[in-house]
Amino acid sequence: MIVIKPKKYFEVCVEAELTPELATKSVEEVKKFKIYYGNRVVELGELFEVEKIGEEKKLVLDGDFSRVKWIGARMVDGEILVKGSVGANCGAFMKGGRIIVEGNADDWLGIEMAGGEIIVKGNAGNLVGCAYYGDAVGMTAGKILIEGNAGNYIGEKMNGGEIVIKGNAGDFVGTEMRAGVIEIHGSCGFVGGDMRGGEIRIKGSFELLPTFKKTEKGWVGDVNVKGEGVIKSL
Amino acid sequence: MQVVQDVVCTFCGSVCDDGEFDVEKKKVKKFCRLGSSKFSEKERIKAPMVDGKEVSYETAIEKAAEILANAKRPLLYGWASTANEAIRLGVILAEKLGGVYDQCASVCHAPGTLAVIEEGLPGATLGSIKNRADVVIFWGANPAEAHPRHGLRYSISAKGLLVKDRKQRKVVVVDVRPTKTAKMADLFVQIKPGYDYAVISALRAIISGNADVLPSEVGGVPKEKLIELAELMKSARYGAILYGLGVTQSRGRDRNIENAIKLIQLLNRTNRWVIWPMRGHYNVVGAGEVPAWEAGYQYAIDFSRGYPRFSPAEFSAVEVLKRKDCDAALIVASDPAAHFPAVAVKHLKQIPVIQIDPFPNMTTLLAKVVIPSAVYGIEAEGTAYRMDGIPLRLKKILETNYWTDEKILEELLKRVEKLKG
Amino acid sequence: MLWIKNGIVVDPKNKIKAEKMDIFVKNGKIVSEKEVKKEECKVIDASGKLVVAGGVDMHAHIAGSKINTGRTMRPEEMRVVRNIAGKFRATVGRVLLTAPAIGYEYAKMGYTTSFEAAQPPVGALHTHEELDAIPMIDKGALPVFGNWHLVFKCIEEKNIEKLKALIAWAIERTKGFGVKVVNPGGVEAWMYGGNVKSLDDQVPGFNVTPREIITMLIKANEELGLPHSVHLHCNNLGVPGNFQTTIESIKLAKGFSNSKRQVLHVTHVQFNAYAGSSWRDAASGAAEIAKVVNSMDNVTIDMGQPIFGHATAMTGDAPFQFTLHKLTGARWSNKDTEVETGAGIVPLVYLPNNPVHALQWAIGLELGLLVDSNKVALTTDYPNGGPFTEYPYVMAMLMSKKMREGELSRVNAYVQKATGLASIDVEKTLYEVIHMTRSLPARILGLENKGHLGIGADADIAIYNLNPLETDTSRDFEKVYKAFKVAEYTIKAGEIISKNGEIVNEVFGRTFWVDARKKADIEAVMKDVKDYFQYYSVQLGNYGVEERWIRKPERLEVV
Amino acid sequence: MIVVELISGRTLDQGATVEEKLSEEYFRAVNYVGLSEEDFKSLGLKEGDAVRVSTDFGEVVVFAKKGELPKGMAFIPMGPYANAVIDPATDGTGMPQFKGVKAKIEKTDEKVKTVKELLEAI
Repeated sequence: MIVIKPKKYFEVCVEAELTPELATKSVEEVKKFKIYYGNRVVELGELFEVEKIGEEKKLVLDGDFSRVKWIGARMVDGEILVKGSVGANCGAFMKGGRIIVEGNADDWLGIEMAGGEIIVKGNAGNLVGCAYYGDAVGMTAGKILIEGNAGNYIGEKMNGGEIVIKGNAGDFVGTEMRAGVIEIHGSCGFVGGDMRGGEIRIKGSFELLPTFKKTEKGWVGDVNVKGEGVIKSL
Repeated sequence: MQVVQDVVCTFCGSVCDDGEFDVEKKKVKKFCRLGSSKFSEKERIKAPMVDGKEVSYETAIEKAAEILANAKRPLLYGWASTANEAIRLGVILAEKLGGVYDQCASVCHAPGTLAVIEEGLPGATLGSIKNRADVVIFWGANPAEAHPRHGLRYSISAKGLLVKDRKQRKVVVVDVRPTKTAKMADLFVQIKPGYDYAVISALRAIISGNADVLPSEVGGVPKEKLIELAELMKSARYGAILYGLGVTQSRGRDRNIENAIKLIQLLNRTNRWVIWPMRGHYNVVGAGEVPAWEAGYQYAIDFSRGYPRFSPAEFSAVEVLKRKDCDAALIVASDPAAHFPAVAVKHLKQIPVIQIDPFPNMTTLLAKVVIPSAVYGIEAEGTAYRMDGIPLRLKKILETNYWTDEKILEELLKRVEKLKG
Repeated sequence: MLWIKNGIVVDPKNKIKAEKMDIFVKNGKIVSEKEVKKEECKVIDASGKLVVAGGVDMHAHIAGSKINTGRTMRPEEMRVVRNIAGKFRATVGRVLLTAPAIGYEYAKMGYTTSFEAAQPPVGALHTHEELDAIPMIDKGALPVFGNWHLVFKCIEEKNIEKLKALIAWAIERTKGFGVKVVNPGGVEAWMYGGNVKSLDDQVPGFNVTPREIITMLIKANEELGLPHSVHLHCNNLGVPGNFQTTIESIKLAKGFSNSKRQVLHVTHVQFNAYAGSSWRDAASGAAEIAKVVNSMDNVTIDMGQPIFGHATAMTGDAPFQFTLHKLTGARWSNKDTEVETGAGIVPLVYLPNNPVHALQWAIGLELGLLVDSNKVALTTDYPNGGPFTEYPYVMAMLMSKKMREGELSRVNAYVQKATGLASIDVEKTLYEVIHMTRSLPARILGLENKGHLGIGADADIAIYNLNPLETDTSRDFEKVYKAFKVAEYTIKAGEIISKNGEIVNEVFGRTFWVDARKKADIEAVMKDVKDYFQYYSVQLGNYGVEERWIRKPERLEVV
Repeated sequence: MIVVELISGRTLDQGATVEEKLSEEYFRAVNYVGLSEEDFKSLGLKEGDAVRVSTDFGEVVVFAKKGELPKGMAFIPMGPYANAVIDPATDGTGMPQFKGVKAKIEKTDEKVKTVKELLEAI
């Protein structure tokens, strides 16, 4: 297990594609890992303290990582525990393993996630599990659990997997969704625009678009795309 | 008396190019109130300044270069009111600096660009619209206040090849309030703020034969009225939706436009329809086109890794400032201190700011380095793209001692290259 | 001064078939040995290496509102990083490239000239701004004429003098190079939601037909004596059965002649070479087209070869682009442009397993193989058929049946029954392929100093790690492909700009434009032009591009 | 006090003075909130009175004006006064929500700040 602690407040955001892979390396190697501090490429050891405890394939990010982006991007296995908040693009394109964020997560959590698990104990930002700019498909597998609230545009173009939000979500949930499940225990805004398939379950209030048909399965649509998506209450 | 003909206006995105400028009286004819104000004399930044003290251009540029070259992530913002030649240098400067390039569209029509990424842009030039469009819908757009001559030259009462006059054209306004433009319309559809997306979805359903699923009212509009609008759309030989900030700056933003583009795609199966944004600044299109060919993206471009990356969620100026993710800023031909939300301005106050602009504005008040520049279209020549992408050459009609943005940026780039090695 | 020593030169224009010889360069031109002081020359040892003229791409969409809208619409294309900023520019792009990337990638491949194949006249300044932003290569642009109301009017009146005046006026105003015609009449029909389906359909609103448009533009073009011929994108592009229209269009060249070049160039013919009545029974019409082209001495074509993988369809053929959008459901951009033209853009991916895509791929190759090498230039119609960076793949395929057999085995078997590709034994020689990529496109465009290494030619030179005397291009296709993919040296106007795939020197080339004003009475059309400007949204006085706004203009005057 | 849906946007006056931001004309062009006649009356306002506009994101004092607006909607011209109270969240798009924010409006005796004072207060 590798424990990484920020040494200071970062003047601009840091980009660090930290994955549990680092836990297989020595402290010295980890300290040399290249990260981006604005327009400078620096060694991880310059900005963070590094400690190794045992051989478990686990990364503990101890402190405020809200200004550190791309944590867990493309990870395939192992575990990352963030003991604070985390910056944008956390868990982007991840295929396996688990990320636990004890604080909040910024925008673009779990971009096009294809496997594994993300748990956020606080709130998440916008664009959770969505397709990145210009891509056709969002999240395809895996699970994202947000214990607090989430922002707008959750699960756009989702084609599999599961997003569970214990609190409220923002507007435009599951737009152009094709498959998978989104569960919202609180309330949210518009749901399921141009939804083709999949299921959205909501406990609280939400705004239904005019293009869904009431059936015994729930609300089915979006008729504009001859969709078979289902929206129902939890 | 010397009169310059075919003067090109450098105020709004309509970029009218039929002005007449009297060089002696320094007065422009034919232009609207906005264009006339553009060409009238007004207070200028007198000289380059560093920390409020007047200095030479060279000194100010040297100081600016130092600040930028030392920054970890400089933000280079503005660009919608300058010429392409300057913008190109700005993009290259951002690349050399490993900074962020963003432009005014990000608080204006950039959600439209996000929609283009999703669905494309089935559009037309303004000349096609004036010649052919027998139905014109202004959606969340109020040209009577923002583009005063648009209606006359291109849309409402423009005389065209197939549509000869106002009588042959149906004009519709969809808005949340009865704007000045709404008063000129044949049909005004007032919708509840934040319900553009739902209304567009409903129109798509009606046009594709699914009206039966709709409730009796959508977004504050009775179903009958929506059917009336849909029928009007289906009756057009050539229709145009011209959308404004009413959709890009409100709930749904890019998703509203994406939905409208899907509506246009659908309509084209039976009629001809086009959609186009009512772009604001005279060269906001150039501020996106130039970086697109130089770096692949229109705005919100980060060069910190030595190559361009696009992410409005992270690299748009407002997000960069809100996240305190820049440590210096170069502001060219823009006034973010006046036009950004307070929380973004707050960070701008905390970092060194360099401003290049002809006129003093709120950003001048917080800038460390201020570099005055010539006004394109009056004191400087260059290229700009009208709201529909039509390129026009801006004229120099008056002499000036002010440097052009192009010259300032060229010098700045040279010095930055030297400092960066 | 440069001295390229001991290279094996292939120079089809000068009938040099793999000869060991030296090439000398001075002031950006190829010169004879006696004109240089050898001791002052920079020497490049090209022993055992292939030395040829820089490649000439005669039809690509590299600049202007179309490709730029394509970039905007497809940020996912831009995530492929090609060069990190440093001494040279950062470049990105998968198939759609940024302007600096276009220049760098051509240079790396040994190409030194490329022409933008469709410029909307009213958008000319934008096209030129982008051309100016492309480093490394020489360039030019072809304004489009086939759907312009002013053109229709001249043709309706059967007034050839007016038409000549209009062309001369328009190519001067747009700083264009020649006469491009895209789906003549069809784009105007699209303004009403339609298209034209045959050469004899009437264009809505005008008493003209595609046949008349093409014929009269050829006549005007020839009477003006422009360097390049009419450059035609045929009607019915992308429609099964369209090969008949293509053949009919090609035959319109009969009765015209030009001692220097063709009188009609038909472009990206692959997209117009389909037999059958729908995509279910579509088949190749390449053999029939090849027969007709080979039988005529005044027509040339280019391939429009699809490359498997990503592409972006972008043409002035707006109705076709909408059809493509309906077919694929992909993003769609459209631009109806004043009373001049239109355009559309749709992303595409060519998949080997898809029967239609495989068919298109095979037809492109059939055209390249069956048409006389003196009449078919190599293109992908970038980015419609895919990247220009895969020209080496097409070159190698044309030269190796063995390579084709390997490729055929991995594409949809539909190709076997719908095309004759498998049974074509033709293997083009290296000499022929060099011709198809250099001297022929230069001749087609009418660029006398391009595409060859004779005395007086522009010193645009590519040196490849391939010894033609020792290479069996049929068997060693992998080696051939690799060699052409990355030039050892690319020399532009006498300067080494790229070495083994590394950019070593950033230069900016010239933009060629044609001035034919002396060959026409411009005033003959100006009254009509002024009348028509009421239907424009810009002033006549603000229309067009001045030479001084262009970085390095090169005027070719027709006298 | 009333609760309204607040929007911001361009006006001719704002446009015509936008290159003279430190002038009295610009100040006058952007320092007000337009209200429906009904809302205007319900607050007991007369032209020239100042109101405090407050949202979840800030507050600002501006002059009140009767405008052609539906009841329950308020309009501040785009500019620094509007930007003191609009929603800065971009929801990942880069675009703050300049239009469509819940706002409270109440009459006040406080002075309307100049643009300079407004900037200083940020």
